[in-house]
Amino acid sequence: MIVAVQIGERTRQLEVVPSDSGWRLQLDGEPLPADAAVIRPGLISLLLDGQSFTFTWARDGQGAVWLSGGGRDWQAEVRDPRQLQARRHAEPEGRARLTAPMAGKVVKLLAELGAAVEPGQGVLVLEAMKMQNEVRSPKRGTLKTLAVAAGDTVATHQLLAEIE
Amino acid sequence: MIVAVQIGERTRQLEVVPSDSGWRLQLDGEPLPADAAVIRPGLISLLLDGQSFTFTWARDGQGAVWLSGGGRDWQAEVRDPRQLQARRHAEPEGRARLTAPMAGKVVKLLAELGAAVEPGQGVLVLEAMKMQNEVRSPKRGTLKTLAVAAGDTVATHQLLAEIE
Amino acid sequence: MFRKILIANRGEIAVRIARACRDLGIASVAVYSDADRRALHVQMADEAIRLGPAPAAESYLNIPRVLAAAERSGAEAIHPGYGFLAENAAFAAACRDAGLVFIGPSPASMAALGSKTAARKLAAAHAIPILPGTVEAVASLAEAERVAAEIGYPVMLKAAAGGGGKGMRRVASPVELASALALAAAEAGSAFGDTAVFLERAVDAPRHIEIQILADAHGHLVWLGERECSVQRRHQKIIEESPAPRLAPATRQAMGEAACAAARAANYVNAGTVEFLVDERERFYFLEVNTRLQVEHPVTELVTGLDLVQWQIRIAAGEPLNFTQAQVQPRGHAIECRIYAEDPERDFFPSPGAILRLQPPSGPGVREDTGVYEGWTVPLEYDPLRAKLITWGEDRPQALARMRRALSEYRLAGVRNNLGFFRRVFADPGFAAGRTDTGYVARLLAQTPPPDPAAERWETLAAAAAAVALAAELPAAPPPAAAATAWQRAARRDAMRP
Amino acid sequence: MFRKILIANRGEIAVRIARACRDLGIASVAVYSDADRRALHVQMADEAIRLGPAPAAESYLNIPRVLAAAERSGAEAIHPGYGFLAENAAFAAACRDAGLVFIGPSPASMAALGSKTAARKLAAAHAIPILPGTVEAVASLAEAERVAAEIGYPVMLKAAAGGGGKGMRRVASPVELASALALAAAEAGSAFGDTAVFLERAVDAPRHIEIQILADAHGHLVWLGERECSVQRRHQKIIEESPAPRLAPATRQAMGEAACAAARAANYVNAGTVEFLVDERERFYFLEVNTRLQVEHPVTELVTGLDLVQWQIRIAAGEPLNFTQAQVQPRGHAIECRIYAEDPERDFFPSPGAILRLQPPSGPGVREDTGVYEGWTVPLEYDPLRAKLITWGEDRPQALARMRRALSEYRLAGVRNNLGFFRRVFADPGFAAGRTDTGYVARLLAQTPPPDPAAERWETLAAAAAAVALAAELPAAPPPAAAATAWQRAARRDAMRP
Repeated sequence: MIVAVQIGERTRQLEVVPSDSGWRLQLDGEPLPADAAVIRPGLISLLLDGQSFTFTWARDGQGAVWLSGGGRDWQAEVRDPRQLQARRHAEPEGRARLTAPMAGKVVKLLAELGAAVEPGQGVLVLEAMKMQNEVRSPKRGTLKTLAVAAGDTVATHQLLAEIE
Repeated sequence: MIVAVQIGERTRQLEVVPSDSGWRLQLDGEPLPADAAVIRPGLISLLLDGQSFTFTWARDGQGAVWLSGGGRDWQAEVRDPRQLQARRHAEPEGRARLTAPMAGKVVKLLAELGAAVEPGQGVLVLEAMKMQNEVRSPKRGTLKTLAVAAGDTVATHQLLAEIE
Repeated sequence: MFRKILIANRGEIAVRIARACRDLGIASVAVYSDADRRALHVQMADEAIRLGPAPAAESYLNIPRVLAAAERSGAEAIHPGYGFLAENAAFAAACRDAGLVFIGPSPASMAALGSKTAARKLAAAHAIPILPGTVEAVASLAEAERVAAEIGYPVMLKAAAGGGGKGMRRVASPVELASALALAAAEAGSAFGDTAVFLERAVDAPRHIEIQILADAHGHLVWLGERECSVQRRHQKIIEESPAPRLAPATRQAMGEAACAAARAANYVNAGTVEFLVDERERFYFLEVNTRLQVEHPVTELVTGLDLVQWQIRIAAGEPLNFTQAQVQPRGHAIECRIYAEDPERDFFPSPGAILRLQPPSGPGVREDTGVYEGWTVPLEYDPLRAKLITWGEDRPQALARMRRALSEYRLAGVRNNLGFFRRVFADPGFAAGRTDTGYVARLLAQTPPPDPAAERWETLAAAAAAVALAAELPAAPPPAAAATAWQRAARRDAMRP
Repeated sequence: MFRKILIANRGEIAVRIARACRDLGIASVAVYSDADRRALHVQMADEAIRLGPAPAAESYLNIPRVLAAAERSGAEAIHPGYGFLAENAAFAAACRDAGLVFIGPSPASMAALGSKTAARKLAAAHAIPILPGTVEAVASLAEAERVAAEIGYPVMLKAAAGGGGKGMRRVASPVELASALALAAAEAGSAFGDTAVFLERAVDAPRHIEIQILADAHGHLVWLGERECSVQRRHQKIIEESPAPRLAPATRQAMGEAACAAARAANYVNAGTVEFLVDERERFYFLEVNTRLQVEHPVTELVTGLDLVQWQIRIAAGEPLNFTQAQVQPRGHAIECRIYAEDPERDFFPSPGAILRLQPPSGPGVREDTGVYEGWTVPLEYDPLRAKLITWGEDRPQALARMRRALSEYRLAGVRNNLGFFRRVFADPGFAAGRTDTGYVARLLAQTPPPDPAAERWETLAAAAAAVALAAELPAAPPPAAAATAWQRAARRDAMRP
């Protein structure tokens, strides 16, 4: 099985094949001679060149994978071919999706559906734990979709609006 | 849904019905006005008459349920009607099943298949963590089944032998 | 001693108090809002009573409901924790009127110290150093201009009823004063319902050092060393330690005596904290008294060996302190990190959500006071403090090394948090050298983080771990050929992305 | 200081040592057998090297393999932990010969103290009290009869090479002596490959108290208070505390000085423990020296504030102790419970298996040193020690109260364990009064446990919790009518069971 793991800007291709002792790994086409063990669900141990790397692993409701290990944290996007096939294809060129940067409550809408927006213009105000935060448009365009209303509670990464 | 929960010698009948706020409970036909919440898988909170009871819950490979709460531990057998229907019926009268009291290795057999055994007579020797322990017959009878051989590794509660 | 105590709080401090009750053989009663039915403090207490809906005004801040819960449970005393009703003199009085013991100082002491101007006046009257400025709230712009000119710019405007940085303004020159005064008064009015603002000399990048005091009802009063709390973001402490690095023993002693003088002047009983500003020449100035348990009390517990929550309860029950000032012998060094669900990359903005994975650190010298657990979805309504991580060491380097170790062991996924920020702090040579003041966080964030030579290797193996986890989780793989092809398409598309 | 240390052990002590290495900025190398690929110590160390198959003889006890791992990893020193190779003088010598630092005493010191008769001889030569008896192994039945008559019955026979109660026999009267001697020698021969047995006066239900010592390579030697270790089952300690309850300060002082004398006589360097028997009149007798870190070292760490593992490493690296005997100031009280996977109802027989649920306690004054985690299947091959739970308090009652609290918070499911037994001990007024000796466990088990008035209520709600858990877990319920009928049949059958 081959999966693509994107961390930050970088995507790595990993091939994972079950073997007698656990898993055989290829990284971007090159063998990665790590001894991999699933310690329990959500906990993975890799031994490579005698070094020990232990990771916790969890997937959130939006499909992002949270990894921690060695006093470091990453958020990854992991795609396997089947997910890929089922996945809606890339967004139409030029459409920007505004998603919630954190779970919270929509306090106020700052722009109406169909309105023209400028880069950096606030589209709505999200409140969490008594602090308010403006969600801004990344580009110039028209507010094509407004997926929430004032008073709605939203989850992290939930779609708020689309600008085209 | 109605389940039977056996702890020690005692079996309680519990009816569990989903409700708006969580679950409604009946204990042996009487309402049990507890506010029950599944905190997360394996962790249950019950509030009854203002008192707080929190339990961890886990089922082992042999189907026994391990419960802990309030500095107390219980091992329970939990049966729901569907399990009950699928379940093999009570053992034939007079047959005793010898099961492994702990996980370990069978070091030695002390009686042969078909042999007559006395109450308290050792049937085999189990070793775990460098200590040896004799598994003894609870009754007089004949060794009808011998499910393991010397050198076998066994899990807790695994069937070792039957005496009839 | 009490038989039952109601804990009028939530989160880690409610759990902490429930544990102290259990240690003393006292039954504990938790209260909870609808957002907190599954909260840890409900599980840890012996009893639990619902207060009301999620908003604090209808639950944790609702005095009649808290008192009704106390009556229903048969509790004899109420511990308010910190925040919520902890510094509310009206609540303390309402407890007393309902025949309940409020575990904290008397309403009169709280009132005497509740407003910053009242506390300044009390300090000034007892020869405790305060920053030059007005003792009362400023009555007019003209008065503000006159006093500011007298003490010299920059000056600070502060809300008399204030806290948390609201109604606070730094004024660098006379031209800014009028508008700053109007803004500060308006902010104070909307935040505290009181527009009173006073003025004092501004100290730039001061150190923030506080003294823990403990007083019983029999006239015994001790101070339990100091805590250095200068590392702050948005005027809120995030790291505290004891003893303060770089503090002369004579200064420490003088501050302890000043704190005791302030407490004595207010007839203070129970645990309290006297806060001071310390300038670069190590002159200290009284700031305010927190008439309650502090978030950072574990730091003092670890160095003094005293359980402050147990002592709060024992004092409220009328027990005398069984030790003297001379017997207070701090040992070693303790330091605390406040673990918040917040995003340091977005100006520490709160980040609520589900805790998908939580593996707290452990081992020698590590204490964790937590209010959360794996699988808990943190409600949006309350403070984003999740847990406190505290380490102790024979000396400061050992305490810091253990904190570094604990931070490296800590796993918390599902909510953005400040663990990575703390890891950076504890890797910073300036912090290790004790060069902290209230400007520390801003200075650190302005620096480029030092390169991590192992970053690439760890990231690669994290990607490999994710792939293995996915492979182990999936029931079976699709036909390899088709998969590879589909993957290659995806890889090509990824490669073309910016 | 070392750059890299190999930890020649597993379980909680390997995790403990890895943490000490991290605190000191030293890379740690774990070793593991095939049964331990998923063990916690492999995850906690910076590096990990496979030793061999599961049996200890082919892995943790295999000196060539351990040395090969050290060479491969580039480690400069080896920490042996306790058990396995920790008291093996040949291993210490092999390390030295391989150019590795063995973190422990010299092979010569280990040899001088390794046999009980050699240690007795050394003690006797330095005026350290020993129990009357033979200093050498008994040469013949005639000699045994003569010495036993001299010192008076009852007497103990003990294997010179012994440990763990093997080759040990109590002899109440002359008629038993011949057969007991034969049996003890045979047992000693099969257990240790050495039939040598010596004889000493038997002390019935003594207390078992030990002194922790620490010596550097520069001639500094200190003792760090005592540990009371009388609560034992199958001759193995399960509860240890410091200070020992009911011990006169003068006795403590004399024992500390005797321990130092023994260490000095053996040119001892690094951490060690001198064990004593204390009789009902508080006379103490030298028993033996454990030339390694003890399982129960955290008890001493909590009262002295010293990190013994860090000090072992620092001493091995040639650092001098930076404190004097006068600066050793124990504070408060600490107590440890050894959490074993064993069944107290079956004579504490080991009970391996999968850890289905593990929720360790936390909060003020609680330390847990663990070698396991939820989801881990404990291998059959090694010691059933899972974790150590240690609490500290301002005084003994507070330490005990915190242990009671910690035991009530601890959740461990899937393996039978001794938590329930500890809960009983900590509820026992005799234990709270400090009335412990080596007969304590047997006496407690012979008593009927006190009734638990809340037992019925908790059991009922446990049953309800199990039902709710099942209901929440199942996708959907069957038609109610059919279910009820099926259930009623089952209930009737249950009702008819004996």
